[in-house]
Amino acid sequence: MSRRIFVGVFEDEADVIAAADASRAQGFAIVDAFTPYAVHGLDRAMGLKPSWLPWACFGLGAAGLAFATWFQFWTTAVAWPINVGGRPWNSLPAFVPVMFELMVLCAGVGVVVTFVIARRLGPWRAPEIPDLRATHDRFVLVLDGGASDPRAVRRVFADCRAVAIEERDVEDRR
Amino acid sequence: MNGRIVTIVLLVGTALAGTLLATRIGAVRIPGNHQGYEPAQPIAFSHRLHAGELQVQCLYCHSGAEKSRHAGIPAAGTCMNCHRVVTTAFGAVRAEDDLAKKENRKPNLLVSTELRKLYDALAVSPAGMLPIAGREPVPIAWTKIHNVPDFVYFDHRGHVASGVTCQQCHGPVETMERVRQMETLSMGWCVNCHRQVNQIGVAGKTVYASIDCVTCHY
Amino acid sequence: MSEHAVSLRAPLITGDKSIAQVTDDVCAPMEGRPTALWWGAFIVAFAVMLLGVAAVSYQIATGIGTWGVNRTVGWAFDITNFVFWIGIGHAGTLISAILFLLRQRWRTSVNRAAEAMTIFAVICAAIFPLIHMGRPWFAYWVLPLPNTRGSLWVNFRSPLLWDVFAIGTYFTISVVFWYVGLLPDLATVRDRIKEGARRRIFAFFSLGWNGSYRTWHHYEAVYLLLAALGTALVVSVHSIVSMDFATSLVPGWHTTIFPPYFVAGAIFSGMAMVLTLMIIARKTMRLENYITIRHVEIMAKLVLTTGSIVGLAYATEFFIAAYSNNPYEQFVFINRAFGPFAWAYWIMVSCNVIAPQLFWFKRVRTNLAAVFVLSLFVNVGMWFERFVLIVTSLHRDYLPSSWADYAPTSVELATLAGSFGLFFTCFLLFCRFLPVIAISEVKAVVAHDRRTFGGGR
Amino acid sequence: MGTPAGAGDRMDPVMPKHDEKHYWKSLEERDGAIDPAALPEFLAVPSGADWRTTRRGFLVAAGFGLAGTALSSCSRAPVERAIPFLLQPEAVTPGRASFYASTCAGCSAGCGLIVKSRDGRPIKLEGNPDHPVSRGGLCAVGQASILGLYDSQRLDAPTREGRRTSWDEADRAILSSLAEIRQQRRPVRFLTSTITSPTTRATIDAFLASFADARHVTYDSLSASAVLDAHERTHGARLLPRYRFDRAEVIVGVDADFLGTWISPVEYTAGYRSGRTLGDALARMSFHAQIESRMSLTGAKADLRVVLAPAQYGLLMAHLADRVARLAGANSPFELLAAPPVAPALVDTLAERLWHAREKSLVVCGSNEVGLQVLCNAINHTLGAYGGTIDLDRPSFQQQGSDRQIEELLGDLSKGSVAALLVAGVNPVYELPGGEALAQHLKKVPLVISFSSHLDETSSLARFVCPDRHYLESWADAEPVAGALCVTQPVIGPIGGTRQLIESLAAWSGAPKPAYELLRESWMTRVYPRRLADQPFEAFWDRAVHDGFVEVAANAPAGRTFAAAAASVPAAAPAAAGTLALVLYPKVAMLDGRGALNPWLHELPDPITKTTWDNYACLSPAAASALHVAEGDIVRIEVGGGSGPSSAIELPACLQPGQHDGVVAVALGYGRMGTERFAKVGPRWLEARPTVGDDGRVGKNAAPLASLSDGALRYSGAPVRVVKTGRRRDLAVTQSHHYIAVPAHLAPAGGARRPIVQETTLPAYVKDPAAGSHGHHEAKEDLWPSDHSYPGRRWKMVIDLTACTGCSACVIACQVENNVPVVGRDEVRRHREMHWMRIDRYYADRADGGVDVIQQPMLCQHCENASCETVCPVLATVHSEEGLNQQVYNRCVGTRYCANNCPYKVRRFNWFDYPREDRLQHLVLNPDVVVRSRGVMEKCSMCVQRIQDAKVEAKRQGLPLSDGAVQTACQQSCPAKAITFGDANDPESRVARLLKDPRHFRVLEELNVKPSVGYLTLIRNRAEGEGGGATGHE
Repeated sequence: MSRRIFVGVFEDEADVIAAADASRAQGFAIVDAFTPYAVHGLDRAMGLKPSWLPWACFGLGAAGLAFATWFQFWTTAVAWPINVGGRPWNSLPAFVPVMFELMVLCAGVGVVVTFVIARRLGPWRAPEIPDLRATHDRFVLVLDGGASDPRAVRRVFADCRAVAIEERDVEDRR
Repeated sequence: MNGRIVTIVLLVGTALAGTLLATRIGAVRIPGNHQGYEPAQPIAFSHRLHAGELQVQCLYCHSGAEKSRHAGIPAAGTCMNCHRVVTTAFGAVRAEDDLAKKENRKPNLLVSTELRKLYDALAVSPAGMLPIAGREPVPIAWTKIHNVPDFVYFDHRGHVASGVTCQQCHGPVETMERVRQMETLSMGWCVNCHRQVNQIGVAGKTVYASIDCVTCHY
Repeated sequence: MSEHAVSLRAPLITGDKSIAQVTDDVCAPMEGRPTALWWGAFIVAFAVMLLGVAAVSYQIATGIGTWGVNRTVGWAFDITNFVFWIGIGHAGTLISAILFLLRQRWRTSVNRAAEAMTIFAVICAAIFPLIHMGRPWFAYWVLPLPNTRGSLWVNFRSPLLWDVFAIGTYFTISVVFWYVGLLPDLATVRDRIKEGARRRIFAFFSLGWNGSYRTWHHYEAVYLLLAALGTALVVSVHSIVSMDFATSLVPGWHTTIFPPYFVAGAIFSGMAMVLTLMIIARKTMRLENYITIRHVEIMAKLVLTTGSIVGLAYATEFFIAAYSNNPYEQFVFINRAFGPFAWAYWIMVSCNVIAPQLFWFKRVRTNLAAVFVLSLFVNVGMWFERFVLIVTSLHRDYLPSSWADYAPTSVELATLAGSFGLFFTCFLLFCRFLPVIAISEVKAVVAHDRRTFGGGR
Repeated sequence: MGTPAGAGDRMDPVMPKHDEKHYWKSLEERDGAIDPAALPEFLAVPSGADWRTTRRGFLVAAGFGLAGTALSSCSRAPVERAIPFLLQPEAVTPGRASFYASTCAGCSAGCGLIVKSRDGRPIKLEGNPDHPVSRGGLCAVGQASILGLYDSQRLDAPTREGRRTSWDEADRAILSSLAEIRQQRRPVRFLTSTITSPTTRATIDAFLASFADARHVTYDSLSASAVLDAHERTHGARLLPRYRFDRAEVIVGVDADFLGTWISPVEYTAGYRSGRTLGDALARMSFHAQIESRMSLTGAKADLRVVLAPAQYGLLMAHLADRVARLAGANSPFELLAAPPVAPALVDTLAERLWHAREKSLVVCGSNEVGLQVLCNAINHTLGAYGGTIDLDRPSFQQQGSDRQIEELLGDLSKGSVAALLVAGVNPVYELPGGEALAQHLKKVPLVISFSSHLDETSSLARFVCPDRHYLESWADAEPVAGALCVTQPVIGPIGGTRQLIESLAAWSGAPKPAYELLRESWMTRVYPRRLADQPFEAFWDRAVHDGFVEVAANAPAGRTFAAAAASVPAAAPAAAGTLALVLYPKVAMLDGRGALNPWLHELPDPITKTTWDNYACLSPAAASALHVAEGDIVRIEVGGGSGPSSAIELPACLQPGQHDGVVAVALGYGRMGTERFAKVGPRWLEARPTVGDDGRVGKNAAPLASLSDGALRYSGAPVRVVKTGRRRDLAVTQSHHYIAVPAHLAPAGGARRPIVQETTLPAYVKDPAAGSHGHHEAKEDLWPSDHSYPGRRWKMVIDLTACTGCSACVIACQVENNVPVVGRDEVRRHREMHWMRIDRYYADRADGGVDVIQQPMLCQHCENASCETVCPVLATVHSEEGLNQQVYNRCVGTRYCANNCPYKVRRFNWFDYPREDRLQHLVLNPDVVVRSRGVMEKCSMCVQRIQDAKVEAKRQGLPLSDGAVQTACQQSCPAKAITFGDANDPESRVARLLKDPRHFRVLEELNVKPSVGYLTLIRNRAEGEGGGATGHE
């Protein structure tokens, strides 16, 4: 089944922010916005919650740290204790560097992978992009046309100096 | 559409590869591990017969194991201790005797093909075991089965002295027609045994088996 | 707050660029044919790299003996080059990560190139620990892999092993950070191309990026996190590298000040290398409006600061030795300054400590030619710092009976040259095929400038 | 025995094979070979198809790849054959070493040997502890002599006119020409070096007896002829007394390097050391003064060293004789004497010390001037040394050469009157001055037969070469000291078709017999009658062969009483202006050149100069600066007019502290024919430089600079001109900084001299046995928990610096035992020598301008807190539970981090795969030690292979491991017994006792690495605080 969306194309970040604000005020459902760079303030305008990725990062880091700690202790003091230069079986201070590095590695790589998966990015994904110039110099706001009245939407976009406004039917992927 | 065909073809291929792997799974091993090595020997000597049926002690032939780091392969002379008189299977001799009695003639000397190789090596004639003039004895080139790398120094003495049985490392040789490497002979295999015996001892008595590097590497 | 501070200044990006122009300008070098200059540089770099490859193959086939090292001086060029390149590798992550956290918006013009430089430098660095082994074909033994040796693992007490993890992590995170930064720009480039293999390649690597703001929203978070981790790494990696020496008992190596001293030195050398490259890049790739004199000046200031820190470290070493009254320690430092390798020591001091002091003068900081030359001096000086540290400490340690001298062989020289060849080969390819400036970030800056200073609509 | 030896190799699976590395590589290659095979499928798939398929494609590829790899891993390693004996010999158990007593023929000293034979191959020579002469020690030359056995360039058949021939043909030809000479009654001369073998001497005599005019001429290229001649004068018998250093309390050596190279160094060292034993119950410390012009090993050890020009020895000894005579109350042999060349007080001290210890004091003189030796005898007589420290009743036969005889012979040869010349054991064309002339004269001799085992300067001129056997292939005997009969037995079947000298002679005397029978018969008739205890011959013989020696009655000319010969002061010729006095000396390793074909000996650093692979012109630093010569500058040494090549050689200069400023010293024994072989020694790579010189040989022959006139072969004193040539040749030195103090301009305040060696004087020691100690830095507090205790055995080593002379026997012993490769001159020059055991030689300047020498053996210290271990990333070097620092070659990846971090710099890295050119020499490799491949670190293992063997053997016999059951190679060979090794946890062990000795200290103890190797303070017998010694003033 297909559904209807409104696509508004703007030339300046200020306009798209205004449009987003107005749309929220009007109660239009904002599907998404497409911008060439991370426009500051648009998140507030769209009413997005802060990202949850830092938590994922923290968890992964902790896991890495725990593994490194256990593994080093196990190999040197449990699996095969070998007298290396008279150092104690469990030379914890010597393990710190590797502990730290593995923590950072897991946290860093982990969070990126999580991000890629969470945002459904992937090497073979065809970009679903409403206007090719969205990665160049245009700012695009997409509204869900389900409930709202087309004329009202057009008016809001026009007020915010949209350079192009169109209605489209797209495959519903939900 | 065309993609689908390719997909099917490749699925089949994968299945094929899978089965192939499954059949050879037993053979998957780290390079250098020759477990199961079972080469043919210049003389088809049967440990099953000698060590198994006839109960010849291992150390009777491999006497080096007691006093040297190498168990050693017996000199042809050692074989002659018995094979001076035994030239072929007992059954064959018995049959020949009966036959001879029937045909009332002197039973003639039977020599098994394998033992002939031994006599040839020593350049002696089976009849009377006298050296054959103008024939040079040629040593027998056996194929080593239990090889460890050159940087490993294994010493039989210590193991025999502390009561480790030959079978523990060489497997049930007395049941083997042709000898076969039973264990991996990998470092882990050695070390783990050394660790183990320090806990449970060997044949009841407590032993100490070092796992220092220099126990084997120097 | 920092935005406010910046806003008082002149715009970072000159030439009153529109967002659209940014894309066009940055993508221009990628889309046009390579210039004769580029080809010339590339051929030279590639040839030198091949020379290095030859030298290394010969050494691996024949033995470490093809180097000048001996029973007393076990390390020389190999580890010197290693530490040198690791040091170079620091600027990228520093600029991207630390300056990002510090909201230094000027970084946007240089961070992409700096990060790329980091990655190539780390690649060059990573080669040396590998080839300095007597039996490189067993290099994988330094990794804790399951094995049939009664599970004989690795020696986690060895600083060399810490290096393996430090370098590995640093490399991985740097690559990831760089790639994440590239994502939006790859998409931009992708959408500028209509058809063909290049489009498919960019499509592949841009992971279907579509500028969705919801993605941007998480993207910002990830970038921030990576910056934070990267910052920690910048500090940790060279600290750990320094422990190769600091945790030994070789007089001259066994010093507590090494970690901070090394980190400062690394940033110092890294910045110098960035300067060297940027000054060339802005000329050859007509990016004057993006890499402005102001950028250069800021970096010059950084070089001055870190250079002074390094100078202080040199002094401190001497002081510690003198004050500790440990005869072995004292001797090593006297020997450094006046012994057989004094020449190397004084090259180091004049290049790393004295030369950068010229940056106190704005006239020098803002004079491109001067900055370029000085940055070269620093690069040379920092290489000699490592050489002095390693060779002069080793060649005369505890027992006078085993004192020995050291002289590099042709093979070592070729290997060093080769590493530069590799570095520049990679960098030239990067300039040719990827946006050397973070387009999306610069756009943000441009937009910001326009808001603050207005500008023709 | 030849075949079993061969069989043994193949029998032995742990015999180090050189293709070890290749074996592993081939595995790598095989794995590598599979993946590419799999790749094409992988790459083929994506083309055309879209991405969805490629992932599966990858799976398929991976699947096949994996399967392929798996299959490939099933393939076998190269098949190894095991070839047992056909008939097992009684004595040989494969893999088990057997030991045979024998006698060393490295020189004529006749030290006792225990030959270690493995699977029929002799692989190591050790000293025989019970031997009456050597008492268990064995010098470097002796240790190395085993390599000569496996020298593939030995002649393996007789040659005639340089072409190889059969023994029968050679015998026929020789017999016919001998018969001719016999009936023409023409003169025959048999030229040999000292022969201590009664059997051989008898055989030669018997052979010569059949000729009308035949004489056996003996000479020694390192001649002590003057000693014998002097005794002929003073005691009426031409014999060499046996010097009993063990009995001496005061020793004055004049130019006699008796610890290094003079007559019988091992015997003398053992005696000398037993006279300098501290610590335990009997504490004896002899006083040793050395008067010499160059720095010799003996001088380096002396308590008092007087540096004097060779020309002044006579005057000094005259003064000594004079003083001693006065003290004895006799009237001086001299009316008036020129002023002594040294401070008169010094002469007085020496004389008084000698007199004070009369009958226990000894003066030895190494000069070859009869006059000096007569003086020496006079002094010794006055001191009552004869019968005490000098034994004439059981004299030594270790040197019998007569310079007068050889001089006569050379005369005859130049006249061309000699019809047949048989040469055995000597190489006169090379060794004697005027070799070229001799070479010409030899051409005039109709029949020249050489018994040399190589083609050397002389044998290459001989009509027949009948190669003698290596002594390890021979049956022989020796009587180095009257009454001590030693047996040499073969330990391997002859390699190549050689024939023993006595066999050849027997054949030519018409009674061909194998050496074994000749020997037994000779013993039956000559030795058996002299037996001390009555026993049947068989028992007597077997005992002798088993022990390697037997003590019998000495039937030497009984030492006569002293008849004062006219002792005259040899005239000291004033040195002409601008000339230096030439001193030719033998090196510890090279001696007269008999070691010149042995790479081990070439690479053995000279104990004093630490230089390898060359001889050089030693100049004192002052003399060098006067000539504007720096180390390595090539100088031209001209004798007389400097005309003619024979009287001038060019050598690199070597600065030698402690040498007389008026002297240039050059080592003999270099530049020998046959050293061309060393062109191939060492790794070959881009910047490698050859080991041999421009003339293709190692070093230059200095013998032509010596002189043979009026009955004396003179090595020293000749005035020479030394000219700088302007060319350079860096010497391959293993030690580039020679002083224990750091360079003055780099020295931190107070830290100039490093506390590496603790030394003190005897009086200080008597007061406080711990004197000279720098204080012990035992760490009280430890940062780490004490996780590591050593409940079982704890191997430790203690080295007595007072006993160690630096003779370097241990270095070679270690090299042989542990398969240490030879790396060649260029590698040594680059500081890449591989010796596990090195001897650090330090100079220390003294207030009075003299220089002290310190010898410190340095090997892996097996630290408890080893700094090398912590830094190895792959656990290739870790600690054993018996306290050993283990180096696991096969785990090493070669980062060299451990070597950098070793404060003692005792780790050695395999920079290359070191070529062993002579395949035959693989047979000398010790099968119990891995031959290390390229790229791995190695170092002293405390002969862990011996430890393991002893442990297993003890376990096998169910006995405890007794103290001394394990001896390291260095310890075993040490003639001075300076090294003690054992289990420190056994309170009864010798090492445990020495660890408690107050003299015990450890090098760099302050680093708290806790070494397992300790040292005992170096003690010099000097007045407290006094540097001792003096320098002669012109």
